[in-house]
Order: sequence, then structure tokens, then C-alpha cells
Amino acid sequence: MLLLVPLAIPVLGAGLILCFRNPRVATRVALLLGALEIGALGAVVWQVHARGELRQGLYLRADGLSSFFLMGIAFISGLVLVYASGYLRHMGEGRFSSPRWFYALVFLFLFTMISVCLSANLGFLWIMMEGTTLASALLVGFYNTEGALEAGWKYLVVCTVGIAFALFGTIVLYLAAVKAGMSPAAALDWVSLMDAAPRIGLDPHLVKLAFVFVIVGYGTKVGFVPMHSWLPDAHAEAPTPISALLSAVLLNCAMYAVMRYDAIVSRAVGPAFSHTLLLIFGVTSMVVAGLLILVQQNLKRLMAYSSIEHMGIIAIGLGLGGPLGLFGALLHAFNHSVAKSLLFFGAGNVRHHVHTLRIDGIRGISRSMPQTSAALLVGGLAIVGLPPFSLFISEFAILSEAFAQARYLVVILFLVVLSVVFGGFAFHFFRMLCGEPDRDAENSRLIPSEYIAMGIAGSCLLFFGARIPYLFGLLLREAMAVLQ
Amino acid sequence: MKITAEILQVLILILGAPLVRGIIARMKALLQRRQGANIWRPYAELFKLLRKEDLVPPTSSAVFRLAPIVLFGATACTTAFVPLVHASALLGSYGDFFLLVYLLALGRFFLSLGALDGGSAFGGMGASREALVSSLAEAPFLLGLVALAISASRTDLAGIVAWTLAQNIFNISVVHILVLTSLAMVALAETGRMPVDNPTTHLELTMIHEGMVLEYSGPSLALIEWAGAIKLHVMLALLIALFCPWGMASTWSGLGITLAVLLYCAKAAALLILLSVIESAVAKLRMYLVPDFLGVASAVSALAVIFTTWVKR
Amino acid sequence: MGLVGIATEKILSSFSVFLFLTILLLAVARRISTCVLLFSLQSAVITAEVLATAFQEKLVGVYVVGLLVFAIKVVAIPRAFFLLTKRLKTVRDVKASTTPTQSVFIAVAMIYLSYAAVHSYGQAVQVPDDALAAAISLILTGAFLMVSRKKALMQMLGLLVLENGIFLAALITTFGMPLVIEIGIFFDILMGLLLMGIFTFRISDTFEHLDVSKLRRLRG
Amino acid sequence: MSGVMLKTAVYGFVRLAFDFLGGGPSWAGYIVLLAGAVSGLLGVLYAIAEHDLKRLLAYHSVENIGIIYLGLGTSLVFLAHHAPVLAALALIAALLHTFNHALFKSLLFLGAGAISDATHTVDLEELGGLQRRMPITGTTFLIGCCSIVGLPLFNGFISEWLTFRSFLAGSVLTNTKAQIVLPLMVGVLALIGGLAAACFVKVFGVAFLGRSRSAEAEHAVEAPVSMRAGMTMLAAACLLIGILPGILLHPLASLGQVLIPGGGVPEETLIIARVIPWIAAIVLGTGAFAAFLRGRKRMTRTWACGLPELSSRMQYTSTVFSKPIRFVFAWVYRPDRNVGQLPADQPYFPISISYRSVRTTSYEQAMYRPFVDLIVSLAHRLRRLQTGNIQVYLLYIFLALVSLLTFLRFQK
Repeated sequence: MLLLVPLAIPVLGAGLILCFRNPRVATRVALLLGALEIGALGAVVWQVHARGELRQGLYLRADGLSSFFLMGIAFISGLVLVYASGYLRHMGEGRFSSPRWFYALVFLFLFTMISVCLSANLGFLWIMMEGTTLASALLVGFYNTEGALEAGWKYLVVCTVGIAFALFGTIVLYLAAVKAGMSPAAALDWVSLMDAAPRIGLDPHLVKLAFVFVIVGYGTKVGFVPMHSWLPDAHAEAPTPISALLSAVLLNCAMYAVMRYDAIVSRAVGPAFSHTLLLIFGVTSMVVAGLLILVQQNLKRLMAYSSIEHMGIIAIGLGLGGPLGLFGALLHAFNHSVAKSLLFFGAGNVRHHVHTLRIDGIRGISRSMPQTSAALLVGGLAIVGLPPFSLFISEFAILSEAFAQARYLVVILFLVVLSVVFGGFAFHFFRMLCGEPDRDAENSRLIPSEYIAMGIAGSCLLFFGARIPYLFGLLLREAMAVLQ
Repeated sequence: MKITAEILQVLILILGAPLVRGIIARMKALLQRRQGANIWRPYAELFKLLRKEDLVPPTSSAVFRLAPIVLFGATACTTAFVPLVHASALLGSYGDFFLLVYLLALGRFFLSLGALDGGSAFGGMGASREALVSSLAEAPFLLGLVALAISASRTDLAGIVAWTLAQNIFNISVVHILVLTSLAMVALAETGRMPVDNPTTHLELTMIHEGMVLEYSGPSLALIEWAGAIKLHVMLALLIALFCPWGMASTWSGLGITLAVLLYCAKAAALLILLSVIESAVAKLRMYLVPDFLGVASAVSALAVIFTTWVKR
Repeated sequence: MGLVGIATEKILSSFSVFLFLTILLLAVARRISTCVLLFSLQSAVITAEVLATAFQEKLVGVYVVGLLVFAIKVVAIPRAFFLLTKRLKTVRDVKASTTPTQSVFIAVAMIYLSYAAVHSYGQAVQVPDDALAAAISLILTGAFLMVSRKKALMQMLGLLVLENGIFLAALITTFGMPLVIEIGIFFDILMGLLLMGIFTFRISDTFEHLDVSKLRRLRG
Repeated sequence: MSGVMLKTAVYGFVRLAFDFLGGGPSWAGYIVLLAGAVSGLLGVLYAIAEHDLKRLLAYHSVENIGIIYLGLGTSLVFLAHHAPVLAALALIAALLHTFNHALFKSLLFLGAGAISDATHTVDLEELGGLQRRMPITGTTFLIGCCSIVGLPLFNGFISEWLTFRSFLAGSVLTNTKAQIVLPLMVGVLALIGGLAAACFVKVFGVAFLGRSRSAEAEHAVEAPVSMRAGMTMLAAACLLIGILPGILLHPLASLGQVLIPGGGVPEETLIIARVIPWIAAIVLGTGAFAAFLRGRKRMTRTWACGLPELSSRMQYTSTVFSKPIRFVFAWVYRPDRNVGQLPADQPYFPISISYRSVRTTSYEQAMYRPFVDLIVSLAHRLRRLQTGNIQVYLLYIFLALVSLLTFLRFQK
């Protein structure tokens, strides 16, 4: 029953919020519901930790891997809700574009993402994954401007097409399982698939075919190059809290799906095939996104490309496999979401006060908005993987795994891209932070909600860089145990 | 007895230094068919300078007066490294050649600063040229010594000398020949002798060392000249100790040491004659050929280092 | 085996031809309304195949799926499309970036490719060649329509054709997924179309056209 | 800033190389050595040619990181050849140099700041004679100069000496490549050291000694107390470590033991700790003796070869000072020189001659620029792939799928 609670709260909550027309009340209710939701997710995570696994009916199950990602969702969505509560004060009241609609859609979005992590069934997983697209498409187009509509349309169409391929892949895997003699109900259940995969002799051709479709399909949502095209548009045009949610939670959820399939396929036909594909996509994404970071002119697009790059890093970690690679990939997924949320929060503040996101229109914000600049600086240093921030550790783990496996091409590309990205970020951020403000920028004052969200994210980055908390480490190890 | 002998070495090096200059001057004069001055004349000059007053340009600072002192201190300190009559030195077991070379550099650094503090064009000119020569001379100097150290498997000068002593003279390898060549070249450059620098010139186109000390007078000049002489003597003693140590005392007996001192004097005299001949026979190099000269020395030193791997074992 | 039995046999073995026909027609169709009609027809053929399969395999769940397909794809969606075109008052042309001749050749090439693909995998799956080839070529055609037709509505239609192909492939290889999952998938598709409809409305409001190839403000 | 930034980089590197990878293959060590040698030499060469004090110091940071990397590379080579004690020695050398660099570079930058405050310029050609105006700044700056050059009795020497000794120790390895390469690095480091000495003679001599070259420098005033206190403390630290290195070497040796298992305490650290105080005593003793020998001083004008008065324009400038070295290393700098003469048609009676020499920073052009250009042009080309046309995007997905299917087809 416990598993139903975190699913019920957002769905019911979305309806509830729509009843409150007053934006302030809606915000309060949303924060309250968010707190409840985090509590429920915390309970789930704790129970999973205590009992090893929770299940509910045929379609819901939570294990170590789910709870690791649920924890990330809870943490980031909490930050986003807090940040959004202040951010939305700039938003007017319009049809479908009022705070209550915003929160209602956010909760629906959260519902779909949590369901993805809780699903026990590959079909259900697909349904919920498509649900994430649907729930967030309206959020991407929330501002209803030309850019937002364009981005929303592209997001919707590209992701739906991509995910249709994932459906095909799911069907092919199902076919392989059924042909190998599994019952229709078990053939989509990934635990039974993982158990059965090494034994029952799934047709290797079909399994590989399935994985190709799945990685293209879910890879579209992860943002692997060349299926990434929706990502910069959507991130740049969505309201900033949504950008943070997309980048920090949605991409991870899609990656979670890829991880599940990777685990199954690795067991069925050996890890070489799926890992090679992951490495190819990872390296391609890293290289292309890393280069594109250099030539971006929009702050949020820059961060979107950086997300693609980091998804590439995670994919490389997964593709390398091994305890260190897996450790690095999972840790990096979490670290990246924290760092990227922080950066998006900073970008949101910049947009409000400078009224532009064009990098060459942002000058000298270290004078006009010192706290935000500090957040951007911390986030920037963290995202390029400098010590003492936590991303350094996870990138390091992945890099050392690549070293240990003597994959020097990966190592070299990895290092080259990291330095290119460092150069890109240094170049762009230096231009934004330093220099004279163009005109007398408004005196920017952060409100407490922004302080809190950015402060928590920043200190988390620093803290995790210094040491990984014990409990977090335990959860991480449980998540790794599921995949190995 | 040991400590006495070691202090004796230091005293010989410091106090005998002006004599070295005197001998060279006399030899060169003889080679040029001149009568030449008494070989003790440098001592007289030192005394004369020391009794004079120090002339200081009004635009200079404390560094101008400090520089000769540091130069003298650092140069004098190097004498504690060099074995002369016995394969040991005051700082022999610890002081390695890196220290020796860098102590010389310390002195030179301050002398160059003093030259710049004079505020005239000549000081800067000398310092600038000295900077070029010395920066290029350091590498072959150290590399040559490294080659010897590798051959001897020791790092302190006394140890290297002791190892060489234990060898038969006919066992000396190609490494030693190479190092001797390069160190001799470096020694010429370091001490400002021909063909790198002409110690007797005051022509602005050619002078290096003399340009630097042009503003100095009186006791300061005395210290600089003395330090220069000590440096020359140290280099000589170093060459002798490294390449021709045979005859050094093997025990601490008074007789052995006396013999060793006499033998050292003979070897030094021979080397000085050779030096005088060289100085008389060669012309000074053009300023911008000096880097080539030192480049050759570097190459020879490097070659020596590479050869050590074949010769050894 | 009664008459119905013979009919099912026939449907399963030869209805694929109709699917190929709709594919070719979709490639040359110039008006959006024609395309919607063709899609409706295509879905009807698929419904027939679903029902035939349900009958043959005696699976109750598949009957339900068949009815759903009929209700949604043959009736509801085409109806919605007609309403949409009326409300949007857009030009009825599909605005293809390939000429009809090129389109037909590409469609034929795709059908050929599908057969080639089926030959390399057919043995593994043991299903009628024609049906599987039809499914795959539906997928490819859907993709082709999405890439080559510039109207937003045609992209939606292409997606639907693509989805038809996936659905058909699932049906003939595995007799469909578990019912709950199938229903979920239908729900998703409906919601997706609804959202796309909302977006087309907003786009036509804001941009006063529906040509997606002109939505190129965001790039690089 | 410079010191701290570099420390971060070195920290990252040490964590990478020793903590995580536990050494690695020997070629990695050689690459680090090469990088260190190149950046050390180029750094110091560019520094010499510079007459903007702050830029000059920045180039010296490049040089010093080169020296640090020489030590780290040596350590890696030793580690790869299973010589933990020597690896520890080289690592200690590198770490000590990192620390030292932070000290003396902060000192020098503070000094540069004081100069900039007092004279509103950091261009060496505008300075001169500051030692008499700002004695504390000058003295501490001089200590900083001696330290960075690596002269004995100052802290830079200790770490350079340890680095030298670790190079020398390379000869005991059984690997021929290491036997040759490591000792040869002595020459590289010696060249770097020699050039650095030349450079800082120039810096201190031109900025602080001689005559003032501008009115601002003529009327400079000493830095405020807080700054003086900071510089004095840093200078004292430099001297303290330089004369009593033991106080820092012992903790560093234990750190080395942590990073390199089986490292132990290399005997060289003990030797240098013991011998340096003796050297200091001797130098100071003989220096005191020399000072005692010396008598009165008298101020007198320098003889100006018959001219009425020497002026500051007759002094060697920074540019002229470095001319010989720039001439010798012209192949590194590739200077772009042009001499303009007015009027052009009368070569023997010029009214004015202008001379301009621009260093076309050749390593940036030769090494970084093409690389950066390539990357940026690649990025621009990639950017064109993001056309904005959704149909093209969809095509990308299909193409990705098709190519993967092809990959699958030919994979077996």
C-alpha cells in the first residue's frame, strides 16, 4: 500500500490545487503537498532500505535502484518547488497559465516520473514514460510565446516519435520472452526477465534488436546525440523551474529506463553489445555537446547542452560497467541533477533581473547580483568537474574505470571534452560575471525561497565533494547491487 | 687532524686565489714577451683597495653595498665543498654539486643587481650579458657533474673524487673525457675568461664582467675581485679534483698532506700554464657566438650523461 | 471450421495487400482530408485483422482491443481531425517536400526494405511474411510522412500511421500485450493527440499558419 | 590567486595520479615530464620578454607549474618502475615546490600590487629606483625574487634541489630510458633556473634599483602598514623554510608516505635539512667578515664619460636587458620587428626613428591557436546541424536507428 501513497498524492494534489484560484494559496498548498510527497517518498526509500523490496500488485515495485532515483526526485523536486514558490511571483494570471495550472501540471509531471521509477512492468514503464512527455509538454509551452510553442511542439513530436520506437523495442523483447516460454504477465516484468534472462535462452537477435530500438527510443528522452534535438529548445523556453526539473529529474528517469534494459540485455546476451552501444552514444553525446557548449549564445541553451554532455558521461560510466563505472554513473546522475538545478536557478534569477538570457547581453552581474553570481560560479565550477565539488569524484571514478579497462580512446576523448567544456564555461561565465554592468541593473534582492533552494543545492555539492554521507552511500550500493 | 686538513683546504682556496690571478697575468705577459708584474701583485692590489674609501653613487640603494658582501660570502662558501689535498671537504659528505653551482648563482645574482643599482648604462649592459652567459652555462655545468656522479654512483663531490681516486688512470672512460671538455668550456665561461669574456678589456662592445663592476671602487671592488679570484681557483681545483685527483693524501698524516699540497700546487701550475696559453692563443668570441659555445658544451655534457648508461655495469 | 473461420484465414493472409495500398495512396495524397480518410481505412483493415486474430486464438482481451481500435482509430480520431481542419480553416494541402512521383518511389522502396528486413528476421518469429512486412512498412511510411510533410496535422497523422505499424507488429507477433498495457498505450496516444491538437491551435493562433518547417526560430 | 589556482590544479593532479590511479604506466610519467619541461621553458622565456610586471609574474606561474610537473612526472616514472622511495622523494619535491610557489608568488604579487598602488603602473619601463622610496617592499620583493629563482638560503632552492636530486636518482633505475631521460632533465631544470635568474635580475634591477624612469616612480611612497606586514610575514616564511627546511620537510615526508605506500622518508630530505643551516652560517659568517673589512663610504656622482650628468634615459631598460636572450631564443618568440624612419628618403639624417618589436606569442599561435580554431570551427559546423527544422530532427532519429540496425546486421 505504501507504494500507492506517493502516486496518489500528486494526482489528487493536482486536482486539489486547481480548486484554489488565489495564487498565494495555491502556492502554499503546493508547498504543503510537496512536503507530504517528499515524506511519502522518504518512507518508501526507507522501507526499501529496510526490507530490500516493496511491491504492489503486478505493476508496482520498488527496489534499491528505484529508491535511489526516487531519492533524487524527492530532493530535486523539493528544491524546485521551493524555488518556484518565489519564482512565480513574476507570473501573471492567464488562461491555463496561472500558478495553479503550473503547480497542477508540475504534480502530474512528478506523478509520471515517480511512476516510471516505481513501475515493475516494462509496458507500464513505457506508458508512464510517454506520460512524462505529455505532462511536461504543456509546461514547456507554458509561456505561450512563439519560442515556447515552437519548443513545445518539437518536444512533443520528437519525443513521441522516439518513444514509439521504445514501444517497438519493448514489444520485440516481449516477443523474445514469450517465445522462450515465459507467461505474458512475466514477460514484461523486469525482475522475472532479469532472473530468467541467463537461463531460458532468449533469442539473441531479438534481444539485440529490442535494445537497439529501446536505446534509440528512451535515448531520445535521455538526450543522446543525435536524438537530442528537442532538448536545448525545451530547456531554454520552459519556465526555469521546469527546465531544472527536465534536466535534473526527467533525463535521469529516462536514463533509469535505459539502465533497466541494459541490465536485462547484459544478462541475456552478455554485456558487450549493450555496453558498446552505450559507450558509442555516450562518447558521441559528450563530444558533440561539449563542442556545442563553446558556441552557445543563450545561457539556458548552454546549460541544456551541458546536460547532454553529462548524460553522455553517465552513459560512458554505464557502458564501461564494473563497480567503479557503475558507481560513478549513479553518483554522477545525482550530482549532475543538483549542480544543474543550481545553475538553472541562477539563470532564472538572471533572467528576471537582466531580462535576457543572451550571454552577450549579460554583463558584470557579479556587481549587480552577487548572490546569484556566487551560485552560478559554484554551479559552474562544479559542473566542469573541478575539485572539491562532488562531480569531480564521480567523473573521476568513471575516468579511472576507463583507465583500468585500458580504453584509452575513451579516456582521451573524455579528457579533451572536459577541457573543452571547461574552456567554454570559463569563457562564457567570465564574460557574464565580470565587467561593468551594461546599464544600472535593478537592485536585485533574493527572496528567502531562492536563498534556500540555491543554498541547499550549493552546500550539497560541496558536502558531497568532501565525503559521501553514510546513508547515501548505502543507498548507492543497494542501487548498484540491483544492476550487477 | 681531519678538520685541520679540511680547513687548510679552504684556506688554500681562499687565500691562494689572488696568487692564481697573479700567475696567469705573469704567464700571459711572458707569452707576450713582456716582463709582466710580480705574481704577488694581486695581494697588494687587494690591500690597497681595502684601505680606500667606498664610492657610492647617490642614486643607488643598500643593494649596491650589499651585493659584494653576498657575492663574497657565497663564493667563499663554495670552497668548503672542494676536495684539494684529500678526498674530503668541510661540507664534503653533504654538500653536493647542485649546492655549489647554485651558491655561485647566488653570488652572481647579487652582483648583477649591484651592477644595475649603479644606474649607469655599463652596469646594465654587463648584467644583461652576464645573464645570458650564466643562464646558458648552468645547464652544461650541472649536466657534466651529473654524468660524473652517475659514473661514481655518488652525489657528493668528495665521494666522486674518492671514487675517481680508486680508479686506475687508464680506466678513465669516455664519459670523463666528454665531461672534461664541457666543464673546461663552462669554467671559461663561468670565470669570465677568454674566449667568452676578456677580463682585461674595458671596451664597451666586449666587456661583460668588467661592465658590471665598473661603478665599484675601494673595498667593495676588492671583495668583488677577491670573490672572482676565489671562483677561478675553485673551478681550477674542481677540474683537478675531478679529473686528476691522483696524489691526494690517503691518510691524515702531516707528511701525506704536505706532499699532497705540493702536488696540488704543481698540478695547478700546469693547468694555469695551459689556461694562459689558451687565453693568449684564442680570440674573444663575438657576443652572439657565446650561446653556440655553451650549446656545444651542453651537447657534450648531455652526451656524457647518455654514455654513462653504456659505460656503467 | 465454419465460414467465419475461412474468413479469418483470408483476412490474416491477404488483408496486408490493403495496407500496402493505403501506404501507396498516402504517399500520393495531396489533401489532408484524403489522408485522414486513408488513415481511417487503414485502421479499419487493422481492426479486421485484430478481430480475426482474436477469433483464431480465442483471446477475449484481443476482442476488446479490436473494439478499442475501431472506436478510437476508425471513428474518433478521423472525426476529430475533420473537426480540427474545419476549425483551423487551414489550407487543405499537405505541403509535401517531395513530388508525388518521388513519394511513390520512396514508398515502394520502403515496402521492399520491409520485406528484406522480414527475411532476415522472419524465420526467428514465424509469422506471415506479408503481415509483418506490412507492419514494418507502416512504421517506415509514418516516419516518411513526418519527415516530408510540412503541415503540423500531417505530422500527427504520420505519427498515427507509425503507431499503427507498431501496433500491428505487436499483434501479429505476440497477439498483443496484456490488456491493461494496451489500454494504457491507447490512453497515451489519445492524450498525445489531444495535446498536439492543443498545440496546433495555439500555433495557428500565434503564427497564423501550421507549417512546421517554418518554426525555425530556435536553432544552434 | 595565481598561487591558489595552481594549487588546486596540482591538488587535482595529485589526487588523480596517486590517490586514484596509483601511478600508471611509465609513459604517462614521461608525458607529464614533457609537459613540465615545455611549460617551464616557455613560461620563463615569455616572462623574460615581458615588461608588464603582472603578466611577467603570470608567465612565471606557468614556469613554476612546469617545475612542479617535472617533479610529479619523475615521481610517476619512479612509481611505474617500482621505486617507491624515490617516487616519494620526487613527490615531496613537487609538493614542497607547490607550497613554496604559493608563498613567494603571493609575496611577489603583493609587491607588484604595492608598486601599482604607489606608481599607478606595473610597466617596468616606467619604474626604477623604488628601493630607496619603498625599502620594505623592496627588501621583501628581493627575498621573493631570490626564492622564485631558487637561490640557496631561500625556500625555492629546497624544492628545486630535491627535484634535481630525484632526477639524478633516475640513474639507479634499471630501465635505460629512465636512466637517460631523468638525468637529462637536470639540464632542462638548470636552464629554466638560469633563465629565471636572468629574468629576476631584470625585474628587481629595473624596478627597484638605479634611477627612476618616471615621475611617478620618483615620488612613490611606501606601501601601507597592512601590506608591509603581509609581505614581511611571507618573506619571513620564505627565509625560514629556506634556512630551516626541516620544519616543512618532515610533515611533507609523512604525507608522501600516505600517498605512496612503501615510500618511507628519503634520505635526501634529511641531508638538505641538515646541510642548509651550515651553509647559511658560513655565508653569513664570511659575509659579516667581508662587511667588517669594508670601511667608510662616500657619496659621489658616477663618472659620465665626460657628459654633464647621467640621466635615467641612459640606463638599461627592461627591453634592452632581455635583448640578448631574446636574440638567442628568437626562434621561440618570432618577433615582428619594424623600424620606421622619418624622412624615409634621407637615411643618414633622420629626424625621428621609430622602432617597434612585437612578440607574436608563438606558442599560442603554434600550439593552442590552431587547436582552438579547429575546435571552434568544428563547433560552428556542428551548430549548423541543429537546423531548427523539426523534420530534419526526426530524420536524425531515423538515421540513428537505421545506422544502428545496420550495425546490428553486420555485427555477427
